[in-house]
Amino acid sequence: MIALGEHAEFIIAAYAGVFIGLGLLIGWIVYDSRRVRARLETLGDKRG
Amino acid sequence: MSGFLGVLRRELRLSFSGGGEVLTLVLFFVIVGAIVPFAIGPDRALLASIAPGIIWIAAFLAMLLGLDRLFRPDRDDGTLALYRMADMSMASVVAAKVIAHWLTAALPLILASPFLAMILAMDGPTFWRTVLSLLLGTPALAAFGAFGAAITVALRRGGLLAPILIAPLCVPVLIFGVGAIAPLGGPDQASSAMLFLAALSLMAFALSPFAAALAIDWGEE
Amino acid sequence: MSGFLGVLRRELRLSFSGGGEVLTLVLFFVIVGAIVPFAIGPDRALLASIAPGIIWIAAFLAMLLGLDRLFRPDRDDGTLALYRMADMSMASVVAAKVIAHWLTAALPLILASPFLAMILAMDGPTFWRTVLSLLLGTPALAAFGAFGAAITVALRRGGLLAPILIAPLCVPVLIFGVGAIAPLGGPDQASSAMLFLAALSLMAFALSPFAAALAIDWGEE
Amino acid sequence: MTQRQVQHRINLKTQGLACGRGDTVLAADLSLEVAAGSALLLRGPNGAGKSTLLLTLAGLLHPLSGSIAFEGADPEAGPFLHHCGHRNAVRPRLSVVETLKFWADINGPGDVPPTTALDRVGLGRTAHLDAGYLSAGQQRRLVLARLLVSPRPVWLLDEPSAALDAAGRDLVAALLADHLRNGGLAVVATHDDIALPRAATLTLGARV
Amino acid sequence: MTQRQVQHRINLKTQGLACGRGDTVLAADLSLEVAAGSALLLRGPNGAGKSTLLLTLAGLLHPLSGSIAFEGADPEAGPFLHHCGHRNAVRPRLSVVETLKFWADINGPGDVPPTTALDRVGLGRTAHLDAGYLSAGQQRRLVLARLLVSPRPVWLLDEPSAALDAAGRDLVAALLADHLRNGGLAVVATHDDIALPRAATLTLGARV
Amino acid sequence: MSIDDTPKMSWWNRLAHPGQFLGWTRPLIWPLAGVTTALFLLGLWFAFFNSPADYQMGDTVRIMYVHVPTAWLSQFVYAAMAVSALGTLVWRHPLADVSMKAAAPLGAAFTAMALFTGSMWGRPTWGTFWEWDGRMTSTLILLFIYLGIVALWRAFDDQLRAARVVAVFTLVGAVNVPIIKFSVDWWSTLHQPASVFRADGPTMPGSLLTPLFVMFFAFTLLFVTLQLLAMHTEIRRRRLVTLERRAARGDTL
Ligand code: HEM
Ligand SMILES: Nc1ncnc2c1ncn2[C@@H]1O[C@H](COP(=O)(O)OP(=O)(O)OP(=O)(O)O)[C@@H](O)[C@H]1O
Ligand SMILES: Nc1ncnc2c1ncn2[C@@H]1O[C@H](COP(=O)(O)OP(=O)(O)OP(=O)(O)O)[C@@H](O)[C@H]1O
Ligand SMILES: [Mg+2]
Ligand SMILES: [Mg+2]
Repeated sequence: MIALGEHAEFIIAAYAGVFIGLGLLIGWIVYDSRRVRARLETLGDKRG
Repeated sequence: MSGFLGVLRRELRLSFSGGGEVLTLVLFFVIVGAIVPFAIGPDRALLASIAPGIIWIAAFLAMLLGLDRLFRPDRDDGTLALYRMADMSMASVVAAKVIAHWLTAALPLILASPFLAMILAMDGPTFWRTVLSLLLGTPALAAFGAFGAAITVALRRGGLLAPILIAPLCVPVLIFGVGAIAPLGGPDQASSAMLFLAALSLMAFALSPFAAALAIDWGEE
Repeated sequence: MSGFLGVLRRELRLSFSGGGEVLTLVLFFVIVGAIVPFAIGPDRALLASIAPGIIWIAAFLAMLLGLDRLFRPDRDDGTLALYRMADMSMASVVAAKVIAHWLTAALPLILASPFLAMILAMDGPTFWRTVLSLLLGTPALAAFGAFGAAITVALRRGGLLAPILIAPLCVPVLIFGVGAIAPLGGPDQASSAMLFLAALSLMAFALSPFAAALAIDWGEE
Repeated sequence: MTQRQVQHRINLKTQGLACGRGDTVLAADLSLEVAAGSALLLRGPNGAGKSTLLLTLAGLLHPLSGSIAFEGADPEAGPFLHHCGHRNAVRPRLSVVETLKFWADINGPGDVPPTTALDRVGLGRTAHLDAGYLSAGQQRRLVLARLLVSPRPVWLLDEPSAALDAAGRDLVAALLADHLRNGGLAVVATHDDIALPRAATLTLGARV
Repeated sequence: MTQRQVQHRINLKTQGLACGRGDTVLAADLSLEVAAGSALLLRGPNGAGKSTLLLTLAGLLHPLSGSIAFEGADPEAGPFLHHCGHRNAVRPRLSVVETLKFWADINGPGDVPPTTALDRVGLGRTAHLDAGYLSAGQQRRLVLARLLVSPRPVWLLDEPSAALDAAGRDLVAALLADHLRNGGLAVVATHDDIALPRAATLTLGARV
Repeated sequence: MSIDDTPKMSWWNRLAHPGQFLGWTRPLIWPLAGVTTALFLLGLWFAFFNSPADYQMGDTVRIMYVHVPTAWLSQFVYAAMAVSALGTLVWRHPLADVSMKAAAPLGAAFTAMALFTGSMWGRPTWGTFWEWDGRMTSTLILLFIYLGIVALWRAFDDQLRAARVVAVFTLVGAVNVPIIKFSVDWWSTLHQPASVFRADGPTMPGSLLTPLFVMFFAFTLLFVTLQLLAMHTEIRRRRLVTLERRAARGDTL
């Protein structure tokens, strides 16, 4: 890793914020998808 | 035409009869304006400098918060379904309601504004400019507001949703409204702000009945 | 006890389920805070000096405007009549509702306040004092608010009436709330304001369920 | 206001009509024919879809498939049907006669003045009362008066006799008989027995 | 929650009871006696004051004069009556079974679990549906289930069979018969014919 | 009980019929996810190891690689929603409202990220987290509109009705956004002389452009992937609701 200069904390915060945000977003969408599919399966829907 | 007048008459009757909704709205406007000094301290110079903004925000909130009564009671008791089968278009129902809303929710505020101007230490000329900008700007708020109320009417409980949907769209009204009063850029800026305000009002009033009628028809079915 | 928990659970379920009333209220709070600069100008020093007041007024309005959902829907659909014949006192119903109202209408605002603090150019220490004063003061608003909602529920249309009845009662909360943040008299003043605030909250929370229960019983028959 | 001409002799025909809520089909493949001067009674258990079918016929819900035709209706001449749902559209703070006048305004007034209509449904004495004070059955009677002040040839009534006493039920039957005699058409969802001449019955499926 | 003891065998006696709205007297000088195990049917035209009388008996309105006594009721043991009005207290977004559980919570639960009660009124399959989706009659059935989950000896029912189909009316009659057999008491305002053993009838005056 | 009133199936309708759509786009998800990940890794490598510090802003210029793509997407997603709204209203296309609903939270998230990275950038360059400058302010208002749309979707029970109402609102919003932008610019230039330091110089050296473009594509592809996945979920959720109602009514599935 290169040195990030005097404002490193802001750069790191920006990247960390964005990637945590993306992680939450992806996590939620995948979780939601799983949940709906599981409930569909309990109802015996075969179309996936 | 008898339908249009019928709706208008009914709205006015309901607003002014016993319930005193008009009084409530005016009181809300005055209270919002009057609690500001408690929250930011009684410094007269500071108050005077932000007074036009406060009056506009108070009017803005009062008008947006009065929206819920525009279509919801009609929907809950089934009158809205009647309108859809009435011998008049939904757009003219909405237009009648926008006019009634302006008459019962905006005009009384403007009449009450001298009181607020007084407790906020506003000077004379500024006050008159405020009244003028309110007169020009509130029709846009009423029209946008009717649209917001129409969007949320199909919901079982709309509550605060219409105000938060509409507030961002109304930001230009607020900006030009205040800009027309306290122009940092001089009188030129002020008069162009007034012009923008009037244009916004005209446009909003011309278009919103149709957009609102669409939203109601589609939302209800 | 199962009745108390039942009411609490139901209120929370209704607030967080689909309707997203919590989201709406938080948005309302943030939007009210964020439109102030459009009205009074974006001068950072001016904004910072009145920021605590703005945050308190936004919280005040958001909490008061959330009141309508406290008893009115229950009255309209007949649940309130059920409460009156339930195996629990009306006061404990109200207490459960006050707690639920605080959890769904005050706590989310406090969690959203950093955002407002940032765009209003508030500095760190002031922000923390603001959070503390909101934590101490909002229970009083919730309790007073429940009382106001109870008084107006018997009227056919409460709407904005509860907020304007309650607003004057809540002015002390506002004064001490802002006083605890931006003390004109120094830190001593601030901590005594905090104390007053806590005392107000305790007192209001202890008394308002009984007063509200009385109001409902008398108003309904 | 130009007094619009009252439309006459409309027949209702549906072809393979399916109605329901959202994706849920409640009644499928309905091919109905109701001629001017006759009535159709909708029956069926709770939740069968009677109200839904009426809303669909009224054009307030989209049919899921199939078509609805009102033969003889002139769309230019304004709306030709009345729909009365579960809700009464009665607002407190307006008096009974004001309410009725307002309905006449928006629906286009006819020959029957509001006070006459009120007398006909037995509310003559309450004309100047706040409409919010009417009892459940009295409000329902007020709704019936709406059918009289603005004449329209098609009536779609959802449980018109709910909350009505015996006299009220006779009133509903009498109003319907008059309407049919004048060449009107009616579709009525009901759980009660309404004695009607020339009425067919459609029973929707049982599924509580 | 301490399971409260179910109260038994309550008799209702009124003495010179007058009830009404505001100053308007709707029924005067009523001296009723309804013994445990029997029912009283309230009849009368629209606006006669049936709903008003039931609200007065339930303690939700003050009597204009006279007295109401529930003999054998122990006020310490919590409320002993159910009142079902015109409104159903059904809130959208809560499922059917959640709604019923909530009622059981606030009224004090009894021996009948919510799901059993739902099966009894024919809503077993809709248990997990949003209660707002129920049709008018289904909501009414849900209200009947409320009477079952929290046993109370006195039932005051305002048009329990409104919006119900024929099967629903039989259900109401069956529930009432069970209730009376167990020593309960019921006062029922209705426009329909509900077949009840040991039921007296009180007809309130005609004043549309 | 097969009521299908889709008109004559053109190839377009066939591809876009919800069931078909599910079928032909499902195989795309994993490849898309793979390419997106690769692009992100590449972009991060460029951003931190293979791009110089700016001569003016120093290392803080690296924030640009996350700020500009998110800011750009915040507007692009709204445009996509407006097009879908037209699809709902004009062609009554069943997929259009699914796409509209899936996009709203994504757009809100990207807008929030643009605001966040912008303020992280603003602190070192302007000395404050927030400045009421025209572009930032209108982004803030855009965030409010997005969140309002999300709240509106959530408030409806019946998604088919919701779709048309939200579509009307989205379009009115789309008409309004330029007006808002104009008014906010008018307002901020009124109050602030051009003292705010602007970074959008017309020319950017290629060494900065490469990572920017890589990140650009990474974010855009991420949006496409998530949008597809969320649309699938939404299609399935609608089927789920139908099935649950049907089960409650006792029909056979
Ligand atoms: C919260 C604060 C900020 C917000 C909401 C914001 C918003 C935006 C938006 C919406 C765009 C896209 C503009 C377009 O496509 O026309 C953008 C682009 C850009 N922003 Fe920001 N910005 C913020 C802060 C900053 C700061 C502090 C800097 C640098 C000092 C910056 C530098 C840039 C650059 C270089 C671009 C791309 C160049 C261009 O499209 O013109 N932004 N920003
Ligand atoms: N707004 C709605 N959205 C979705 N489903 C609904 C809605 N309203 C009713 N339903 C469902 O549609 C079905 C039919 O309802 P409908 O009101 O048409 O029945 P009905 O035949 O009129 O019954 P009742 O005799 O009880 O009035 C019910 O199962 C109900 O759950
Ligand atoms: N809140 C009220 N305030 C004043 N008067 C009322 C109120 N509610 C009803 N009334 C009046 O009281 C009378 C009796 O009403 P009530 O509801 O008891 O009649 P009811 O016998 O139940 O009639 P229905 O069979 O139509 O339900 C009516 O004439 C009505 O106008
Ligand atoms: Mg029905
Ligand atoms: Mg009654």
